[in-house]
Amino acid sequence: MDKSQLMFWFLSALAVFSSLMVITRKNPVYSVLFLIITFFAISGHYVLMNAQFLAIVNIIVYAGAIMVLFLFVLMLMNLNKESEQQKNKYLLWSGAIAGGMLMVIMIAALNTTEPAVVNQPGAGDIGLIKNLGTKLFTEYVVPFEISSILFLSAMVGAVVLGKKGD
Amino acid sequence: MPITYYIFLAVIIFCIGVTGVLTRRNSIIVFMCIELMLNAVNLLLVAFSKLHHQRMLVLDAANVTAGTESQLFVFFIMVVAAAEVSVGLAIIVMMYRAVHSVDINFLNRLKN
Amino acid sequence: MNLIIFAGIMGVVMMFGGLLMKQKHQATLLATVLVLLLLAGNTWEMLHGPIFSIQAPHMLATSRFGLLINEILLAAGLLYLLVSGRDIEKVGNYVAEYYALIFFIFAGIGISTAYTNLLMLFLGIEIISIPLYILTGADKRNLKSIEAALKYFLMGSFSTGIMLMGIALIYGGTGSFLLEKFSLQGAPISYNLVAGLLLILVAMAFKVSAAPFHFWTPDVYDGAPTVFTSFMATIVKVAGFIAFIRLFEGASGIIAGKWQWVIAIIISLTLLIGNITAVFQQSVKRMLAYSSIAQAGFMMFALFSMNNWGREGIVLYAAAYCLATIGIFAVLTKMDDYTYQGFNGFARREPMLAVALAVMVLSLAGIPLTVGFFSKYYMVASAVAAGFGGKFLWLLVLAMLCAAVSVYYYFRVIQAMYFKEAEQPQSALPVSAGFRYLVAGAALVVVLLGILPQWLLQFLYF
Amino acid sequence: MKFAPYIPLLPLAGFLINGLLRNKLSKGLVGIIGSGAILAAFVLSVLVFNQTLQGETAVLQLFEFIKVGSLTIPFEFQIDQLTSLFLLIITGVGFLIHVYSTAYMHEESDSHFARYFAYLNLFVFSMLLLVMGGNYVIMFIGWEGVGLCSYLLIGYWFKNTEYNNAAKKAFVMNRIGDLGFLIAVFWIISTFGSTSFSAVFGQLPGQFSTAAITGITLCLFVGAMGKSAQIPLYTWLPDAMAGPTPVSALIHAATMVTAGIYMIARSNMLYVLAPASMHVIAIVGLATALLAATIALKQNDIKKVLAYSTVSQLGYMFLGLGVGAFTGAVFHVMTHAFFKALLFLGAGSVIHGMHHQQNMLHYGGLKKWMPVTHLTMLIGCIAIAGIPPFSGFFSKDEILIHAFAANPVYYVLGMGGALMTAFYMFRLYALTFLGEHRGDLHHHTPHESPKAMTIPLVVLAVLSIVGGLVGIPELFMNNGHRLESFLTPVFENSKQYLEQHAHPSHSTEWMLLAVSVSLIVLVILFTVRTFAKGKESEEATGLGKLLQNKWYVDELYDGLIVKPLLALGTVLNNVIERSGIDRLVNGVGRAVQYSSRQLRLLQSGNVGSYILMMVLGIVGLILLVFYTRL
Amino acid sequence: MILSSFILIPLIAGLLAFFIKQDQLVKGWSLLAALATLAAVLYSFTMPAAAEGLSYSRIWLGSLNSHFSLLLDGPARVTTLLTAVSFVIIFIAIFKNSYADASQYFGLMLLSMAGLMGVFLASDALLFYFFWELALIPVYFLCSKWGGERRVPVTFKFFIYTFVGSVIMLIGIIYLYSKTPDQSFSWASFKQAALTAKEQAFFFWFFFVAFAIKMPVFPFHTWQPDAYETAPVGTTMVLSGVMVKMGLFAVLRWLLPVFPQMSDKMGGFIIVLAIIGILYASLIAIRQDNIKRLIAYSSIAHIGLMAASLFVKNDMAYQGALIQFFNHGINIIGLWIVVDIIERQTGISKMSELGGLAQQAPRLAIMLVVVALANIALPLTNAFIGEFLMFSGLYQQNVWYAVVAGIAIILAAVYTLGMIQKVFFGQRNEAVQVADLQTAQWLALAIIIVLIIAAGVYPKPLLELGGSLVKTIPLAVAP
Repeated sequence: MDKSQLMFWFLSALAVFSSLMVITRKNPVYSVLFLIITFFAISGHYVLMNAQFLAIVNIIVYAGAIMVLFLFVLMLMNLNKESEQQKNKYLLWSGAIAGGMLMVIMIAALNTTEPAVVNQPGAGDIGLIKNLGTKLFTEYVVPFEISSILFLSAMVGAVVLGKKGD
Repeated sequence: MPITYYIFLAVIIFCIGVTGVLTRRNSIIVFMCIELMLNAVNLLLVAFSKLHHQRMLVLDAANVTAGTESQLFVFFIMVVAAAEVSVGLAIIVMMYRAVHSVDINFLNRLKN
Repeated sequence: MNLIIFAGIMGVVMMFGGLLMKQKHQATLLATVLVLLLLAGNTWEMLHGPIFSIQAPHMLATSRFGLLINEILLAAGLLYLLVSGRDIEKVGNYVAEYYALIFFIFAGIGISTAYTNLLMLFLGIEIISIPLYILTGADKRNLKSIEAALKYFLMGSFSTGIMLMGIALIYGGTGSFLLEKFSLQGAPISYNLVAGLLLILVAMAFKVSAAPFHFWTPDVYDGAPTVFTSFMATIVKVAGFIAFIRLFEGASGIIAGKWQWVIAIIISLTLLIGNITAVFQQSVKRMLAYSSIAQAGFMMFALFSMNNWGREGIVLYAAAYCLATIGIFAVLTKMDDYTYQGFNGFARREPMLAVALAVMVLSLAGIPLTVGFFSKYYMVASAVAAGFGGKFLWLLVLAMLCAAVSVYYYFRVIQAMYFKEAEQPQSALPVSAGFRYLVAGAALVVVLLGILPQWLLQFLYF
Repeated sequence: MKFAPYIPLLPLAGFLINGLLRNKLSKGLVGIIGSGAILAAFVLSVLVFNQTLQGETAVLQLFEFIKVGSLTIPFEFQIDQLTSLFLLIITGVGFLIHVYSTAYMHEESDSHFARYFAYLNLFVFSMLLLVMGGNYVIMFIGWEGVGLCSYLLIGYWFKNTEYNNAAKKAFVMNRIGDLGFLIAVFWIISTFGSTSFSAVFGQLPGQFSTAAITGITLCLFVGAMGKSAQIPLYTWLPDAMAGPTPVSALIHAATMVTAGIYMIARSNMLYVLAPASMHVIAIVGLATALLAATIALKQNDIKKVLAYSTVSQLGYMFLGLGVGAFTGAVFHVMTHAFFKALLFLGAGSVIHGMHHQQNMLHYGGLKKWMPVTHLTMLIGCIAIAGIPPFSGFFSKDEILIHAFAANPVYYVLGMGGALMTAFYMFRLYALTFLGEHRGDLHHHTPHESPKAMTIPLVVLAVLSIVGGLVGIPELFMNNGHRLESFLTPVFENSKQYLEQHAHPSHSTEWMLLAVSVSLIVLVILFTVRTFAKGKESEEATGLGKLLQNKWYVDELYDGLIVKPLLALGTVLNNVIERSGIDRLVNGVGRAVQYSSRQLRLLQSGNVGSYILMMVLGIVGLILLVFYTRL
Repeated sequence: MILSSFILIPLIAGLLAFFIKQDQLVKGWSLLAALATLAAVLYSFTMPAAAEGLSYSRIWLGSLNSHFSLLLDGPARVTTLLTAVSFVIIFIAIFKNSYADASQYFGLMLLSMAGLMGVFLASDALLFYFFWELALIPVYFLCSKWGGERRVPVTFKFFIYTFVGSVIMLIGIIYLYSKTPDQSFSWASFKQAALTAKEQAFFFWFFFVAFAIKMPVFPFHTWQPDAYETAPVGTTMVLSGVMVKMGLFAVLRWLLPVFPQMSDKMGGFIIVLAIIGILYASLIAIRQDNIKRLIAYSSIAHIGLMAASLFVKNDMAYQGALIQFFNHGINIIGLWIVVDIIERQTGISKMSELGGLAQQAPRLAIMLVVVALANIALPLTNAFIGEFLMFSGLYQQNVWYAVVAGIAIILAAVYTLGMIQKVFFGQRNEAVQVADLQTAQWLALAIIIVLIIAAGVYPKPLLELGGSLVKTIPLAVAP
């Protein structure tokens, strides 16, 4: 087992563990923190697969901006105490079982006998900013422009919803 | 690493996210679980990107950009996620302002 | 395709217009004019080709079908603004912003009817969804509105997650996001692709509120401000269907013989749940929510049979369903009481509107001489023409029986209007004569198309 | 012959005039129109009779009535000897009864009086159609028409619910018979392809299966049972006495009830080819004759006695038909028409004189107040009892002799019936006219009826005496039986197929005659002696009670048929219809509403459970696509 | 063009009627329209017809290959005549009745007339379906708005029941369409639809159920007594006199020729069902106290006989049924007129509460008696011809059909005479006051009685109108 394989297993274990912690922690703040760890683990995977751009963006946008926003909102609402009491155990268990079932089924469905293509780390440099950028601003310029509409509407939404009183 | 490992990993994280959505009542955490699902997808897309890149290289050595599109897709997912988060959090804040709770089952006037 | 650009621009125009205009109805006026322009632009494109040509072959492609649907949806949008503009003004203070959001949604619709790439589908759906989350929560004083927005947002995001998983798996199977790549029949079928298609099917089923992914619909439609429910339930929903159909136009063969079974099960569940649950409802608004589920069941036939009949049917369905539902919602928003009792004695109160409403309700129920009949007719005919009349006869029978059940709850409106008297005499609705004529005009169109549906369908072929 | 179609049209015109103008015409005018129409018809009938007497017959096709595919049913009249004889009886007796009615019904108000005459004329019209019809369908029109008129006339006093019930009963029982008739017609159509008498009989004997012919004849006989009040469909006739007495005389004694005999005599060609049917007819006729006679023994209502007597006499006629004595049966129809009409009209006169008292126990000694009625009634009684040379003797004798030839048992039983007839008729006579008056003389004094009533009585009495002379048997006089030779063209074709019985020798005949006549005379003497004293109590015991209650047949029918049918109706209505089918239909609706109430619970308002459903849906779909074979 | 006028006259007149605000005017207008239609119908009978009858065709929905095509063949002649005559009589009979919103009432009546005419004429399946529903919708409004007690739920049940039937039929129409050689809805193509035995078996029932509900045949009849009881009387006349013929007519035009083998195979079963229904309804009718329900059940029995006859498929039964279409319509309208007069004046429809009306209203009583006698098919009334031929036809098919169904003749006498007796005869109920006939009603009843007698005495013209079976269903007769 070489280094990269070792890294893969480590990062995978970390990601799974921390995401499990995200959904099991009672205190939302812990959940946020574990989620950030998950993101880091996933970014690690990106790096392993030579997708540096995404690794960076993931950390900056997700772990940095978005998660901080979450944390901020949580703090603002003073929800760090465990305020959640799951009254309906039945729903809790059925939820867990359903999620597990989905997992089993999807894994079973996707467990192909296709010849295993080894995903060699480091091979290819498509994940580099240059390559991605070129493609983004040539072929993908239409969606890129269109996503501005998305942001405009999100902005309008923040105004409409967030502004106090009317 | 075989691609199936990545698939399994992504599916596991995805399903953990789903389970979180199903079991948690704090809307912020539910939302976070959805983000977890998106990240699982992102991971899968990047893995497929590499897979596809290598496959295409075998067929056509000149096609060095094969697989870029899914990484760009991840980029767009992040863009959308950001937009979604701003709107989603605005909704959650709005709800908190109104009822001082973020419990998804707290407001339950609409049913049947 | 120009629709996307124009709608985006007009959304921005509205946003800035909002800063300049002090009076709410000015915003409405502006929005109406802008929709009219959109409609004119789309008509031009349909008749003479695009004004701007966007070269993005891997992203968007116009089709006559998509343009016709755009045309219908824009016309419906115009009608919507004309009859419901006043009510939008009453929702809150950000009238211009609401209109801007509506224009953004139209941009999303433009994408949904023209995409050729899963990325564009994803963006289109999101551009439609995010403004809708906002519009749903627009009535901030109303807890129902907030609840609906939260539910809609959480479930919508969840379905986005599912959809993305599906897209990812499809990519894993085909190595491309292009529709044509996985549409090719006979391509090696990978399990990733099949699973991905299923997940994306689920996400789309969610958007068009097909069972068992419909649960958001009644709550959100009920909770959202009624004017926006009207918009969501009609124009947006039809756009969702078009996206759905485009997605699977060539893909149905991939799941081979099982595709029909998957859709048939979804259709039957949708029809049963939508129709049967609607029977119990006491609120007309909520009934319409369930009815929209039920109608979705019928529209799914286009996916079931995947042939030209289905496409023609969906065109008619778009027209029938939008006209009727917008009309009913327009009247409903003027009422104080959304229950059936609220309509008691309506025929005395508003004879002309009552006739128009009756026609619309008949259309929804699929009674001949209304376009609603032909829309249902084409749906069933598509299944038969596709050769599923024998094996899936049970589905056709079920659909028709459900149509009969739907008569039950639709006709309760007619019964209330015509055969029951209000407890205390009520004055006429506070609406203008223009409103009455508009609704009546819409009803007239419903009847005219019910006699000559070809008038609309010919645009698919000329 | 050309004018034959006018015979039924005249009464029809009378019906229309009296019916439509019933509020405008005076009673006198109504009577004149009503009776005049019948008189005119009678005159025409006599002309027709004259022509047939010379052997002239005709089939007159008026217009095409029904034409479907290969089947054509014209509206046609067949005039032959049998028809013309019946025409005479119907119009002749009918006319007398019309005249009689003008007086009898004089108490009615103008419009009801006109209604009465309209009905009577309509009846005569229907009866004429029946006997003139040239095919079974036209005959059936008359057949049902007379049933209708009978219904209308029995329920003439429509305020009385009991009368209405009697009318309804008559109609329904007739309908049962009519169904048999109809089926026979269908059978004839499918067998012969035509309903015209000439076409049907012309094809006989042909290659037709005996089973078919027997079936047809039996079905026709079912029709005759209803119309001519034979077992088991006889119970309506006594109840039909609810109608005005002249109606009873005309319809329920002289004419309508003999339609069955006419029809069978008309169809003689069919019947002779179905010996089994003949036997059935003979047995049913005989049984009816005896049963009705026994019941008549203990009846106290004067009209009821006559009614049962009529049933009994009709039984004789069927006996005659059954043993092949077609002429005898027709002969008896004729004589019976005379004396039974006479008896009914006489009874009507008595009832009229007694102010609508019908119970004989309240009569007695009427002969001093009502001499004409008394005398004519006596003649009628003698005629029916069968004392020579009164008419009843000849006709009944002819039937009985034929019965003897067929089977001596028939004769013995028939003779027993004849003795009973003598008994109950003279019981009636004695209780009514002899002895002391048992009624309340202070309130009403019996009185003789007006001329319009007595003259028809006298005419009928004369006919009852001399009517038999047209059929004097060979025993007394060679070629005396004018009637038989007159009717020969009608019956001659069938004669060869008739079961041949050795005709009894003259000496046997003489002996039988002597025995029967002397027995009858004995019975009469005994009866008159007994009942002249008015020895009859209201309450009877033992067998008498059984007889008084008509063997409880009505009750039996009520319990066996009517009540179960009504109960079945109730069960169907309440159980099958309401709780069964309709409940099922409504149940579908209710099931939808119920499932609506249950299904809405899925919509719990809880995002978690919504998403749970979605996840389950995804799981289900994946399972469906990946792990099932479809 | 003359054929279109059958539909267009009432349609246009009906639409215009909504705008006539004066009650008397709208009544006169409707009567005029009905008379004009009758004139058109009668005129069409004088026109020389091709072997199959008059026809008219114009393209309607090109892409569906559906035509606005009409065909006036034998059965259609009878039914259109019935429709025209019935509406004339109905409009006369209800001329004096007052209705709230008379313009709407009469407008809807005319619309339903247009629908009925369309059903009887359409020789294109889609067009047929359109008219099938068009006839129903106005009736729904008529019954729900102007009906009696519990009108809304009862009418609703009726509506949904028939609607279920018709949507099932719609599936059949669509399916058959896909199997026609030229992808067309025309009657001619439908007759050539290539169906396997299994498909025939399925879709035969799809069509039959729709027709059976409309007729209605046991056990699909339970909507009918309620509907007749609650519907406003003018509409009840339409329902019972004309509308039930839709189902019967449709069997003749759309079921027998299109599914010849199946209708041969299933004919026996349907006949038995119909005969069960005849006896069943008759027995129930005997136990009814409500005069309207009695007539309703009596109608079920009569319709059952006609339904059975249609499946016998011999000339006698066919012509008997056809002539009975007309006769039954006329007769039952007559009955309803009388019932209406009584109910309007006394408010009573229970026979046990009535009685002795003949003393107060002798003319009415006579009219009722005549109509009632026609109802029990007394000879020389119109119904006799029809029933005679039908029973005769049934007999040719199977002796027992005629014998068992014949029991209904007896039962019909029982309940009809019972009705006459309870309502008109017996002791007069002093509390109940009925005036004798008014002119309009008198006129309507007089027309009916003239028709009853005329058709009973000289049925030939009416019989000839229907033509022979061979012309209508040639395929069915061919081996």
